[in-house]
Amino acid sequence: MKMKRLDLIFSERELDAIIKTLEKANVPGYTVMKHATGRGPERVVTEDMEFTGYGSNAHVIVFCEQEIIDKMRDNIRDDLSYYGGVAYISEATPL
Amino acid sequence: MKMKRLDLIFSERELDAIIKTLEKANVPGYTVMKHATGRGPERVVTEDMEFTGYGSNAHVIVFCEQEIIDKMRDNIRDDLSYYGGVAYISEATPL
Amino acid sequence: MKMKRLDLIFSERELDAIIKTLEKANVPGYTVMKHATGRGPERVVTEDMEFTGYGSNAHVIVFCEQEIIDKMRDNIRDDLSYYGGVAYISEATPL
Amino acid sequence: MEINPILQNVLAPPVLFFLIGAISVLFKSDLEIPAPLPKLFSLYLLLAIGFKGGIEIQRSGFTDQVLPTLSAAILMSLLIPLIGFLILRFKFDVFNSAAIAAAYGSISAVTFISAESFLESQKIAFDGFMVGALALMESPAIIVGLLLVKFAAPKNRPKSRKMHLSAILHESLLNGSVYLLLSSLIVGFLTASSNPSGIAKMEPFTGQLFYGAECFFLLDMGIVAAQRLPRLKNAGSFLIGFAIFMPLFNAFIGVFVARFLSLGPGNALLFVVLCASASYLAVPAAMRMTVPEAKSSYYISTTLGLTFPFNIVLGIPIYMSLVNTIIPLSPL
Amino acid sequence: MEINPILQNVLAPPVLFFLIGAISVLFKSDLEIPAPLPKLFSLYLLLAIGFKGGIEIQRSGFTDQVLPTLSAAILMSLLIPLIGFLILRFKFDVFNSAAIAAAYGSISAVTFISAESFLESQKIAFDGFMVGALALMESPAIIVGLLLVKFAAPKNRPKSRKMHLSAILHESLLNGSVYLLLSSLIVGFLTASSNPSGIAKMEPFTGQLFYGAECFFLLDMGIVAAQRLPRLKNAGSFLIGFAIFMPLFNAFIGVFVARFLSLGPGNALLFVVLCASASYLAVPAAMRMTVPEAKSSYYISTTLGLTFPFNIVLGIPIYMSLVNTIIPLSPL
Amino acid sequence: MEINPILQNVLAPPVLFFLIGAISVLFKSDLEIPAPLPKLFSLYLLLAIGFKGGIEIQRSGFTDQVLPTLSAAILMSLLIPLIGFLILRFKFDVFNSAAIAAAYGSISAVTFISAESFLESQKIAFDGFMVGALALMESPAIIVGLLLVKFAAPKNRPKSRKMHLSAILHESLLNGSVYLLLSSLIVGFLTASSNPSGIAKMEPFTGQLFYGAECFFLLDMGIVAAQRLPRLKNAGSFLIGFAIFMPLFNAFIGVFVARFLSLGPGNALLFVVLCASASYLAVPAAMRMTVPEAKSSYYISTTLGLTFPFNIVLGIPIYMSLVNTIIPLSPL
Ligand SMILES: Nc1ncnc2c1ncn2[C@@H]1O[C@H](COP(=O)(O)O)[C@@H](O)[C@H]1O
Ligand SMILES: Nc1ncnc2c1ncn2[C@@H]1O[C@H](COP(=O)(O)O)[C@@H](O)[C@H]1O
Ligand SMILES: Nc1ncnc2c1ncn2[C@@H]1O[C@H](COP(=O)(O)O)[C@@H](O)[C@H]1O
Ligand code: NA
Ligand code: NA
Ligand code: NA
Repeated sequence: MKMKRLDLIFSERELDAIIKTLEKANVPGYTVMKHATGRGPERVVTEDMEFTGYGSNAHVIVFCEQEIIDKMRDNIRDDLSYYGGVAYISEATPL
Repeated sequence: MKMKRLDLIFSERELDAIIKTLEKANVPGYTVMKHATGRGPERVVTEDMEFTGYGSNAHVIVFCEQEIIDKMRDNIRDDLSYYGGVAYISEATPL
Repeated sequence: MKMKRLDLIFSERELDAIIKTLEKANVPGYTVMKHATGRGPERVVTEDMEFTGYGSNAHVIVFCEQEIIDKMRDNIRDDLSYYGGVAYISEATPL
Repeated sequence: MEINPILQNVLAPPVLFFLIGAISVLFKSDLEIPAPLPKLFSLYLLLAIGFKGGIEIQRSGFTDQVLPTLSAAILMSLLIPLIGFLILRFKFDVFNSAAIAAAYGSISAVTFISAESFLESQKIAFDGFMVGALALMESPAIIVGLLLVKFAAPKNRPKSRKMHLSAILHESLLNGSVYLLLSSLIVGFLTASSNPSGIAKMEPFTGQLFYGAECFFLLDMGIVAAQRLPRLKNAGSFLIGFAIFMPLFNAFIGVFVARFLSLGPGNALLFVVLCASASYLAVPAAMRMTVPEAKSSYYISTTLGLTFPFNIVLGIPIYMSLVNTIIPLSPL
Repeated sequence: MEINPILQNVLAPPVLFFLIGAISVLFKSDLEIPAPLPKLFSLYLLLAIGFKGGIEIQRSGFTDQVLPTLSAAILMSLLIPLIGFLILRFKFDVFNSAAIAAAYGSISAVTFISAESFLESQKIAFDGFMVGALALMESPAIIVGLLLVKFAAPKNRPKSRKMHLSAILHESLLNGSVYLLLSSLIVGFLTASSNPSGIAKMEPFTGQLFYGAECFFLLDMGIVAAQRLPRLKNAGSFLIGFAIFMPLFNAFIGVFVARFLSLGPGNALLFVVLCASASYLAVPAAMRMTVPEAKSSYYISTTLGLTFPFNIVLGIPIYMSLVNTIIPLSPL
Repeated sequence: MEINPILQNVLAPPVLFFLIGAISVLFKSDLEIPAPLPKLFSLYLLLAIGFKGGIEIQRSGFTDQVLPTLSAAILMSLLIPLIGFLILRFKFDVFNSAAIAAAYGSISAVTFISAESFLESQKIAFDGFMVGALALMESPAIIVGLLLVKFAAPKNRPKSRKMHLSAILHESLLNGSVYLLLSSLIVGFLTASSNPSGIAKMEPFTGQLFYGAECFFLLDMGIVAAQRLPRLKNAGSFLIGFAIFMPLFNAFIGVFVARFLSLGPGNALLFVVLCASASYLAVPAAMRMTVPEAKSSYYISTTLGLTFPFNIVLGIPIYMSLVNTIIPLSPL
């Protein structure tokens, strides 16, 4: 079975919105890793942000079929272009 | 050199069992990230689970050769189908 | 657009050096996840290392173009062969 | 039943902080106590309550009441899951019924702590050995739950692995929270008997800090409980009713047992609260491991989302009224 | 202005620990307080200061000074961002100007706490209701900042989404830190009025522990501030000047308002410190959400990297001198 | 040597909690204190012990004993790694020998704290300046270790990078734990000399809470040590023997030095414990950085898995007997 892996990295504060988008597209599941830091074209996110009002990043992994990704592409792009963050797709084969 | 990347996501409580399986198959190494949350076909795992008796998820990454994956495929599938979780393989080239 | 995904896993204590290497190669961004544990050919890194002077691992993800990877390959290999750790490249398509 | 004790209970800091946490979820505030901070308070409370209980037991010695009370506590934690199982079987399969029943047979340490705080604010005495009952009631219900699955489940559980008795015992007796509570009790006991100066040095940590730490933890529990509540909708009205009815029913049995044991009002309340409370620490851990067929949201959402808040806010003063009504009656 | 009070302030444990943290970054020590430990102390300090403030308010009752002072506090947090905005517009676009101005109109709870510690060490009295001012000054500046964007920004913000008033109010009033402070204040008030025995039981946690926890948190704040400082270089000298000048300017207005309100020296200092401090909790959270066009490093690096250390180390004693100079003058 | 003091030591809460932690691993309980909670307690203990030590030093002033004792402490931390190196070279290469030797020349703050608790429970006096010895003994051993590598290692270390002296000094003197201990000592000193009211306000945090926090941390150390123990098997019997013999040997030298310095029994015990304990904070950090050829499991597993528990449980009372036997003898 051909499957895709979608990696999303963005600010923790947008997590609820992104998960809503995932759920609306009926993803079979997702995994969230919080407390990620990093740098993007717009911002540096460091660990000390966690206690300020700013928060750090979340890394979300979704294994799903291409068509589900197609369904949610626009919504996710929209969120990420507004608030920052990255989204990449790669191939993944179930074990 | 052609290498594979194996991503395993499952409940932290099964970590010892999975690592035993990895070691038995002689993986060259593995990386564990705990405190992952998420949703799968069976369960929602949230951060508050960490202090209840339920625990959160672990994300294990293994870079290894295909034949090692073949060796442990059945054991891992067995564990994951019993307790839940996902396992995906993708291509990876050493830097 | 063809993009690469670079996964680096190494001891947290080398994080500053690695990030300096990334910045020098002008990566468009990177993501850091700390508190990873694991085993490699040389060392076992467990959670209790976090409070000892030894520290745990960092997992760094970089999405960038092949030529940037080529620029920093030698520096990263150098750091990782001295202190331990792994680096793998895979394909990634922007969403 | 007067309304006064309920209001008085609600206006105590721990309950107020619990409500604050719950309301923050209602109002969608981004107040958050990130992991593993709740674990810190959870470990601390278990350690402190065990330590203090151990000291009290050493000080009061094994009075006549100790053995009968502890035996009755264990009996209750064996009996309640059986009753719960029979009720739940009307609606659920063997796996879910056993898992939920085990949760209600076991106990919640934080509910117990809240009851102690309630008694202290009402200046009603209670004994340290009741912590022993707390420690002893966590495990037996797990064993009953697993035995129910073993004997009542269809012979060839498709997903099942062999359930070794040793694994069952290990899960139930060596669960982190059970272990920490029991061993802190032993440390308290040993300290009191051989090293009394150690008690005074521990007092600021295990004693003075306790109430505040309890408040902080209940703030988090309020958040957790309120996040769980909406998920109960999927559980259906039967289970929602069960999550309120079962504690009341258990309390009712408990108060008569307490009367039979001639417990004073303080110990009686604690006994009743142990019967009425449900586990979200040891039992989920054990059930997930051994009965993966059961839906975890059933046993976690009911205990955390409904039974726990009900007990903290309304249950404890209700049980106190019950104790005050039933216990003074002429002996059975 | 004598040098003595500054030195005395610097030699107090909280400020010393702040400096230790900052110096550790300078010397590239690997001293680190990993997340989420700073969050623990941040939550604790908000809870404790709110709780104690609530008790004080209940005890002293609503004196004549309370209402005027709280009103003036809110007014100041509406006025300061307007002034700041006008100044910042010389160099920055509407988005950045509004976001930075909002930060300076809002407050820093830890600066307030440090001022309280300073007053205590100087044995100068102050009133609990000033915590009310702290709680009330966090949100209005956010609303002003967002309204400034709404009205002054080019009509078609390319990246913008519609800014609903409800979302603005939600961000400003239900931010985790605002919510915890305000609700702990209410818990303190209710406890003092209906359950006074609860106060003594909370005291070791919210009272005795406070000073030490403040020191520990300031150790971390020193690390954070010193890590931020170098990033200010990119901000340019205008913003660096602003980060020192604006608190002084706000303090100057504040001290005259305090005199007009006939506040005693203790309350006056706290009032001035609220005016002079800038937010790094509620405001960044709100601005990131609603004004993503603003560069976060501007409003975070200035408040955390420069204004906060300035206030903690030099500002508070300077403001005290200011209060001692201006307040005793013949009435306005 | 009587058995009594050992039993008395084992029955103190900190040691009991250490054993509880270790036993939980033995029984495979899932008790766990997740990161970064241990770091919180580790930072707290360093801060508190430094702060209290600084106060004591200011209070007692620099007596005649201070300078000779501190000098002897530094000497010991230079001498011990040399001896250790010579012994270890029988079995290990230069890299491993130097790294392990450095660990044993350095100290363990928690072992020191445990010795203080032991003295307090035995009502034996000791001086605050011994914390100065603790702070000063952490770094020199690292420098010796690195110099040993520099001069004894084959000229062309294949994996090596140039070892700059500045990097060595930085690693040894600005390691987070060394830095926090030393700077807290300075804060304590400054507070005591210029701001004595600050001491009383810190006391609940740094003083009263200390014993309980020590117990909690030792609970975790018990878990960590017991997890390390099985890995020692790979280390071989030579290293296992070394991990027990070396502390005893160092204690033996230490007690004669203490006698030569005319230290009282309390200070003498602390001095001996500093000699006998081995580092798992500063040294592993430095060795990993500068001697990557050394196998970290050797120097971490021995110090944490064997030497630390040995010292905590058996070592301290044994050293006390040693002190009581050797010190009262007629002067050297
Ligand atoms: N090229 C990249 N590779 C990996 N992570 C990235 C990259 N660009 C951005 N990120 C992550 O996305 C977050 C948000 O980026 P930004 O778009 O600057 O707001 C950063 O903090 C990084 O964690
Ligand atoms: N399609 C998926 N993509 C990413 N993570 C998943 C997916 N399905 C399940 N998971 C992860 O695996 C965990 C266990 O899933 P479950 O099989 O429901 O027990 C979830 O909590 C998720 O973290
Ligand atoms: N084959 C592998 N797959 C995944 N992670 C690895 C692998 N080898 C090493 N690592 C990670 O890299 C870290 C350092 O490895 P080492 O080279 O032994 O120092 C380990 O602790 C693991 O987290
Ligand atoms: Na029960
Ligand atoms: Na302000
Ligand atoms: Na030593």
